[in-house]
Amino acid sequence: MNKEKLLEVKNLRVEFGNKNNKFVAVNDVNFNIYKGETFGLVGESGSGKTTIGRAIIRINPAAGGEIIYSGKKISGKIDSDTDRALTKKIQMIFQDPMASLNERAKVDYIVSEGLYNLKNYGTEENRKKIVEQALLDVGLLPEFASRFPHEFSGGQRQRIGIARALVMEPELIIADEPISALDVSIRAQVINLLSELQKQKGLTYLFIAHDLSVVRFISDRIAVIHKGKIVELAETEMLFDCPLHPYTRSLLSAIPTPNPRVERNKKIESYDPGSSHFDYDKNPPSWVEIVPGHFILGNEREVSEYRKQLD
Amino acid sequence: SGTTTEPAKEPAASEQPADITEGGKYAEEQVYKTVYAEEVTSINYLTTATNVDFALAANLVDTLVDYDMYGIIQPALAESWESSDDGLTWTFHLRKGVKWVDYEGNEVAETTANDFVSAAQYLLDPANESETANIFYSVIKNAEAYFNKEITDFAQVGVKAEDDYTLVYTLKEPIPYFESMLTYVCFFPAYGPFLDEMADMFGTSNSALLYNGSYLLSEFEPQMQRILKKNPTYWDAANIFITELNYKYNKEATALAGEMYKRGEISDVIIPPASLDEWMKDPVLKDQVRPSRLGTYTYFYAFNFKPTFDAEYEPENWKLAVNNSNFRKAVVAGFNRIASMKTEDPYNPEYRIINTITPPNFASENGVDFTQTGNLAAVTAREFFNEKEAVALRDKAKEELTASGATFPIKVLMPYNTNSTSWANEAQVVKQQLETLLGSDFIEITLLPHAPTGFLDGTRRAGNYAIMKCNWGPDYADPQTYTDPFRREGNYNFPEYTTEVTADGKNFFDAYEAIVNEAKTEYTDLTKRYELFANAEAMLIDNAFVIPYNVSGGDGYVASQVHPFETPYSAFGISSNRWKGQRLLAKPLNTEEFNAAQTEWQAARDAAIKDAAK
Amino acid sequence: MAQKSIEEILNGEVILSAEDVVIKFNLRGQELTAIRGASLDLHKGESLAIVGESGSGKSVFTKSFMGLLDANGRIESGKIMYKNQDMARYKTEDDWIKIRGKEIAMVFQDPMTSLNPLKTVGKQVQESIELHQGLKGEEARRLTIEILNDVGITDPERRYRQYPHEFSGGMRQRVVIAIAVACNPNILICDEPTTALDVTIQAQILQLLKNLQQKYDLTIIYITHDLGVVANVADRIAVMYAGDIVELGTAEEVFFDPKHPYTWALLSSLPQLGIKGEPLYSIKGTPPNLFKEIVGDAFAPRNPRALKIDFEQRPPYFEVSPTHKARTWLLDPRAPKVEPPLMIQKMREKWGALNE
Amino acid sequence: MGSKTIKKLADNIDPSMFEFAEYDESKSELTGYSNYSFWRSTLQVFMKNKTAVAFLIIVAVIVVFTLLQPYLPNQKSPTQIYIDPATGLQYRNVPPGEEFLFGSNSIGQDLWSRVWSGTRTSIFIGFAVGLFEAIVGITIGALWGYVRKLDAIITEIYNVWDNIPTTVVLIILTYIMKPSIPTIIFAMCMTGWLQMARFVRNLIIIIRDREYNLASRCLGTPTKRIITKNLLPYLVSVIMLRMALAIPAAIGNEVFLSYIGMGLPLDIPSLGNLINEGRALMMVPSSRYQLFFPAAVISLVTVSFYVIGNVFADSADPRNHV
Amino acid sequence: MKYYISRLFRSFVTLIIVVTVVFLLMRLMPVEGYFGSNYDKLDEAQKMAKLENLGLLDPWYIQLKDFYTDVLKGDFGQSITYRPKAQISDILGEKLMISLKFGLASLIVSLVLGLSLGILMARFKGKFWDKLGTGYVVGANAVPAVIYYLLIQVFFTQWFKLPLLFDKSNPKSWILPVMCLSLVNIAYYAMWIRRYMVDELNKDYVRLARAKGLRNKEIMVRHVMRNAFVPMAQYLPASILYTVAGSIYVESLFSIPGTGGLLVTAIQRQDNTLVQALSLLYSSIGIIGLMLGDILMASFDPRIKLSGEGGSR
Ligand SMILES: Nc1ncnc2c1ncn2[C@@H]1O[C@H](COP(=O)(O)OP(=O)(O)OP(=O)(O)O)[C@@H](O)[C@H]1O
Ligand SMILES: Nc1ncnc2c1ncn2[C@@H]1O[C@H](COP(=O)(O)OP(=O)(O)OP(=O)(O)O)[C@@H](O)[C@H]1O
Ligand SMILES: [Mg+2]
Ligand SMILES: [Mg+2]
Repeated sequence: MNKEKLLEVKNLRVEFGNKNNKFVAVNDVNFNIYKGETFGLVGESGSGKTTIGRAIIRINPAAGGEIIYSGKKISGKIDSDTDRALTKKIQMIFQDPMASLNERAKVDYIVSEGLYNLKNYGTEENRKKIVEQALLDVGLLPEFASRFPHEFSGGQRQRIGIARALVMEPELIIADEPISALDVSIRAQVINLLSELQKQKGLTYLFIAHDLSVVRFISDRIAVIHKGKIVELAETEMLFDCPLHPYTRSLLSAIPTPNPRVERNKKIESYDPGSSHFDYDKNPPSWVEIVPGHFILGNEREVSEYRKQLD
Repeated sequence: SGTTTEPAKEPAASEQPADITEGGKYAEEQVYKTVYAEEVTSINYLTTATNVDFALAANLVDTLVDYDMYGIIQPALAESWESSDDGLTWTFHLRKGVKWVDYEGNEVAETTANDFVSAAQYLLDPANESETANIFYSVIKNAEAYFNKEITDFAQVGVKAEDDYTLVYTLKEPIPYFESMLTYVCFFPAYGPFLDEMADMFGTSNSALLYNGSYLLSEFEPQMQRILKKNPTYWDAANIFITELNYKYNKEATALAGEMYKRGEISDVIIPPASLDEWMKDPVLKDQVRPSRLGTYTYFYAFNFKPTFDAEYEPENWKLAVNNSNFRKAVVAGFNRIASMKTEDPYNPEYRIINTITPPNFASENGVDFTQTGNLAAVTAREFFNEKEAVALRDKAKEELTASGATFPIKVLMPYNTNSTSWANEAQVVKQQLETLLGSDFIEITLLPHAPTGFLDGTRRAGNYAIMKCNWGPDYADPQTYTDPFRREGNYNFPEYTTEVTADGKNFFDAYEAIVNEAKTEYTDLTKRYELFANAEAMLIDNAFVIPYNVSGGDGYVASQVHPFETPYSAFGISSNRWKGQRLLAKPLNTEEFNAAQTEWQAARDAAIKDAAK
Repeated sequence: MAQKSIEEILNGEVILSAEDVVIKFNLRGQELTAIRGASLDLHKGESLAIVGESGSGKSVFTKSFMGLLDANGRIESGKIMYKNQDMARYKTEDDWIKIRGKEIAMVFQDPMTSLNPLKTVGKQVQESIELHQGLKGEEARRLTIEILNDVGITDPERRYRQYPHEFSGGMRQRVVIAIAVACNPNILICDEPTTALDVTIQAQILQLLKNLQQKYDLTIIYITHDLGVVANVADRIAVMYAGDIVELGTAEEVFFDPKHPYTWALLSSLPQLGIKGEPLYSIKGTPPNLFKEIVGDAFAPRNPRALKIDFEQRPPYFEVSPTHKARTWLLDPRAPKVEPPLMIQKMREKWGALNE
Repeated sequence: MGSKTIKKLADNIDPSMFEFAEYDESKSELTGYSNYSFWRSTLQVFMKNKTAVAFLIIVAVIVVFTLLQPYLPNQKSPTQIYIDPATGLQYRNVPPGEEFLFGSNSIGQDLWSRVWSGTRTSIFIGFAVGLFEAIVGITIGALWGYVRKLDAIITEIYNVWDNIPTTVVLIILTYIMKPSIPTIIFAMCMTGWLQMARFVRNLIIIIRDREYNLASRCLGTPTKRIITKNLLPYLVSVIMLRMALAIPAAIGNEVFLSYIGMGLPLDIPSLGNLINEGRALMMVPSSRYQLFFPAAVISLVTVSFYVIGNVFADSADPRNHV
Repeated sequence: MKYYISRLFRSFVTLIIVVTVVFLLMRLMPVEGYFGSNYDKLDEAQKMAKLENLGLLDPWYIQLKDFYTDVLKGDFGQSITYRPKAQISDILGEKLMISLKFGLASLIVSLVLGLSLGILMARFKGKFWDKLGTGYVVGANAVPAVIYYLLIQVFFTQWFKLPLLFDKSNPKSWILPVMCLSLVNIAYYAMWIRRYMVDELNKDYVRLARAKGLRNKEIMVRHVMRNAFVPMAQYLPASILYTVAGSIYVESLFSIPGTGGLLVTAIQRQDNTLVQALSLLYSSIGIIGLMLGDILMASFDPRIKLSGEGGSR
């Protein structure tokens, strides 16, 4: 493969709590994100999606493993120059457009916050221009700069959030459920905007969501995470066409389809970790590339089963 | 020659009036009730030196001698006594059958001469922290050495029980005022075995005390109440008329007592200056209001000769000013004491103003009051406040001071204690009055409010003032006691630092000190002794080292069922706190009645003094 | 399966009927019209889904059936007929007490906060039973456990004594449903019952509701903006926009033959219909300000195919079929013939059209 | 159903209306939003509350008046003792009247000017203490709440400081320093900032991990700016409330200090010592005016700040802006 | 359990620091204060003797050591100026009891009346009761207590023929002090319970309860009240314990021999041992109160698990 690896996550582990009361939210997670792609991360609530995103952007410290960006290790202690550079290169879009904007600041400040931090905008006029452009880029009118967030609808707010990330001219954007808090009718606005920007600016996305239909629409590759572990990773269509891991299958079977005819007769595959796997005690699972580009978590016996299914 | 006192007549039972009200003059129910805000600190009379504590102890434990209502010494626990010719040895013959009882009235033992020895021993143990031990060891032989542990054998101390009923004191010096000291707490007896038993706990509660006085402390709950019940076994029980004294604690007594008095819940009330008008305006109430009797604490404004205050208040400049006699005299003449006194007593400000440091009715010799003795007689008669003179003196002072390089206005730092409203008020009046009269281009008075915590250490003792109101109370009934503040290293106004010289070129203070020293050692010729002290005091006042201000007016104005002139009188000691012989009036005295009673009392006292002098 | 067909239901009894309901709120001196003359007939035993974007009035409309409007809101005009009584006239708490729970129960959106955190789950369910089924003590407890079991809570005996925080989101939502069901109501209003849950749980809850509907013979109103959910559960669909029902029809009709431009837009923007690499269809703009009086069709400013009349006069309902009507001037015979947008056509190709 | 009748009604419409209207995409974005300024709206909401405005006017009048009063004609000095020229006596306890508007006190000082001078002093103390508490309390509280590393240490300091009896500190301070306005302000500040800091800290902990703060952290915003731009603006309403309440609290404190004898000296009139002085006269009906006036002013000031603070806090909450 | 032990331990450290600081602060006070009004008349020997006995001449660390040794033996020492030689424990014992009795009486009255008023205010938010209650709350806080306590004392005794001062043997004499003590607290409790109830009433579970068919009154009683009480529960044990601190104003006015103002007096009189004992007492109360408060709150609210990490509190 000649794609450039932008981000590598190796054996990532994230813990919460203190010594006595440890909770492992993410365990032994591996994946790469290639430049220019959209990498989808799906899984049920509480499975650790956000935690991974935050580990990458360094809100949550990694307890084990490493995160490598453009060949440079960015987990653990880093010097302040790298820190500044990374702040610029990796940005995040948050789930809740209501909660992620500072209600007491004007759009102008919100959008230029990153600029102030990097102090790389030159003159004040220049900064204004950058903000204006960013707003235009996300389809907002420049005059909105002087308003406060609560004057906007959810979709508009989310676009402000995107503009805020964009002015940093990042390479990688971690989009943590950027649309789940939005209304169906405006979700599309945001999705379109994201793909549009990706095309224009060559962005790379880590797209976190639990709405599989959206993820399917937007992602190039998808990783399925369950209880802090990635259980399957494959290119989107491959995953949807032949899901191997029982958890992935159950997830896919549950996606609601806006088609009453289909929907009424749908069958949900249930996933019970206890009965779906074979003797994990004796035979622990490992992360296996079952066919090129399709990874799965399973022990030898399972992997051979999956192989059979593929054939 | 030695003095001998005859045994006093036992007051016969028949002398007690059959009708206790004496035809409606006195109240039927002889129970005294009051509220108080200041709690006694300790009922251990051997250690405390607080006035409120004395007032209580005086009624619980009796002394060798006592004063009557005119201030004449009378036998009490000692039926008779005599002194040796050299005046150093005093022998007392004790009354027999006086009992120590506990707070419930149970007899414990008899009071004997040993109890005075035990008390002295207790007193002289530094571990007991007696605050009056110094009074004792300032006169009794070897007591100070014992206190300081220079000698360890108590037998060497000048107090001895020859037998159960004979007590002998040996003095350091033949001081003429020894009898008067006997009513002070440090000469109180205490039952020895009980002292030993209680040890540290002596006098910490009413059960940790024995009583041989007129009352028992039957209830003692600090910060709540105390009740004194008549001691039925008291040797002079016939002269105890008030059967119960009921003290109720209330921190807000000043605010509430008036109301309680009006509701008839208490027997007396001190009327705060602020509400005095209200009482005086009401005809019914006015008829119950009278001044209270004068005390022996005196107040005077002192000029400080050793200023240590901040440069901001120009201590060097003050030194120049204070050493200029015309400057000081200008202040004296310009000080309208009546005006400032009105803050405390608006109705009769002259009443308490005095021209001397030693108050009138404190000491007398040959029937002449000390304040009328020697040069002091002129001082007493003089009018201090004189505007014209003040202005003239000021102009003179200004001239002289300008010459010596002083700058004007002279800054005068005048501290006051912030916990005293009346002091604060007075200070404001004084400032305004003096500045107005002498001109604020001449003096500029800066009031220095100081918190009560560490007040004296922060102000007077540190020399951190220019002019300040100070006070002094006597330690024994002799004029000598009032020279104490002005001795060398006394921490009042440091007169030894003066640069002033007398007419014959001697340092002024040296001259003053010489007279005082001469007086102090004059033990036999009391007339001469008194005259010397009087001249010394007059010297200080005439040269404006101090400005006599007032004599403590007890509690200002009161409405009270208590007759002020029926109480034992003593210029010093605790006798005047005794309830002996007192009866509650059916109707309180008003001011006119008070004045009449006072005149009557004064005449009777003068006569009694003359009588006693014979 | 005893499931009734749509036809049966629609020919059956009308259990609740709202007519020209106008609901207004007073907000800091200003007046906000949340519902602008919406009408709806609810048939016994049906599942009706109300869809529409946030703020379109779905919740307010249904809350008015239970007298649960916030204190600053009121029914300005219109009728809400239930059992021959006009509930729009109800004023006192006493009136509503007869309806709430007993006749109509509601399941709220947020399972995390809808339960009293300080009471055991069992007690909260039991409260409904004691209130509406006249049972007490042990009997009520037994029924509670039965209902907990019914809503798919395993080990209900133990769960009875637990507190809400010991339950996962999905479990809590089941409890909330249990509370509603325990009232033994005729009508169950589910206000976004699954929005907060993830897909697998969502599917379970929906299945559960369907089962309960049969068991207890419930009429259910689903409020949601997830068309997938709608497709799963609804017999009929009401599409709301800006306080009005703009289209109403059977699920098939609305999905396969939508008539209102807003419905078109809604369906078009489904990502399932999108083609990877091409932009999704999206509705531009923002919903109208309800403080202002809305003239004409509320959707007009955002509708690329708006007619001039849309800005002038409010469209009436046009009947497409006896079970299907829509408020849009496009259905007026005088209006130009407008084909549904491309997306809708594509959808038909993909999933088939009505009557196929 | 009713669609037939509706059709009829709609019949008389100009057919030209059934043409496509022009569609402007940007216009649809604009719908319904107005210009908004936080402070203007706050002010507007505040102004709508009649009571609060009334109290605001009262406070403003009082403050302005206390400042102007000494410069008005015919004003007496608050510390001067007035002597009746006729009798040479002090004007003691003169009831309110022409000569003394609020009467005179027991040594002949003018209560009118004392009350205003006292109000000036007390309000000054209140403001100073309020301001200090706000500045120090907010700074420390913000650091305490936001910077996790500092949490443990500041918490311990707080625990210790909070448990040292305030009176010990106050009395020792007044012992070390002279009784004066700066002393009393200092003493109150020493003990007052603590509550404010803790209050701010608790608020900050509630909002510190909100998403918008995470967002700022992702943008590399330094702590200082996060505190000033992201956190404090949210607290402005509650902080204002606390500050508004700090003023009457400081005045009340001053009354208490005067009561236990640790207040300002008498020659600096303040509401505290005026009330304490007047208290003694409670039982003296004809002199009650000496208590009444300062008490009335203190109550008025307290109520005003209380109401203003509360209403302001409400109006500063954007949820209440429409 | 482990959590409590570690918390107790930390509290203990805090306590020691507090007491030590107070101890050292008290040594800053001027020597003059250890003597009575008679200070002027004492000679050096006497002064030294007294200071020596008080141990004040030792270096501070020796004094501190002695103090802690005694405290460990359970001996708080003797009062030095307040009531010389009296055992601190004797002084405090009675006073604490009496203040506790008054405090509890007033606490009960304030809780009952305050909570009722607060509930009434929340129930009729924005209506007459609410306005009346708010007026009361504002008034009670605005007028200085020093003033209206006096008014109450003077006029209520006149009108209702009640005794002016507290008298152990007269139960009627409890009425006014308890009333005075309660006035502000009623306002306080009313204000907070109203606020918490209003907060609670906006919660979703209330909406559900209403949808269930519960009447407003039932919702108040069965759901809201208890929940609103939780945040107050935290302060309750501390308030109960703190009642022993008494009220300086009320106790002074009514002659109640409690602890009100004792600390102030003790400091002003420089009774070091008493001050130290009191600060030890009050700090312990503060710390224990907080802990009990947490426990009480945890028992009310099953969600609160104290043993978790110290986290956000
Ligand atoms: N700050 C934290 N402290 C303790 N535990 C946490 C923290 N943040 C997350 N967790 C736990 O880590 C796990 C993973 O959480 P995370 O937020 O990553 O899930 P998610 O997949 O993003 O879920 P969702 O879809 O609900 O957003 C959860 O069990 C969560 O409870
Ligand atoms: N108590 C209220 N006071 C003022 N306006 C209200 C109130 N409740 C609802 N509204 C307004 O009524 C309109 C309809 O609200 P409603 O809650 O019914 O929307 P919804 O369709 O349920 O939206 P969502 O999908 O977000 O739940 C909204 O504009 C809302 O702002
Ligand atoms: Mg998440
Ligand atoms: Mg809703």
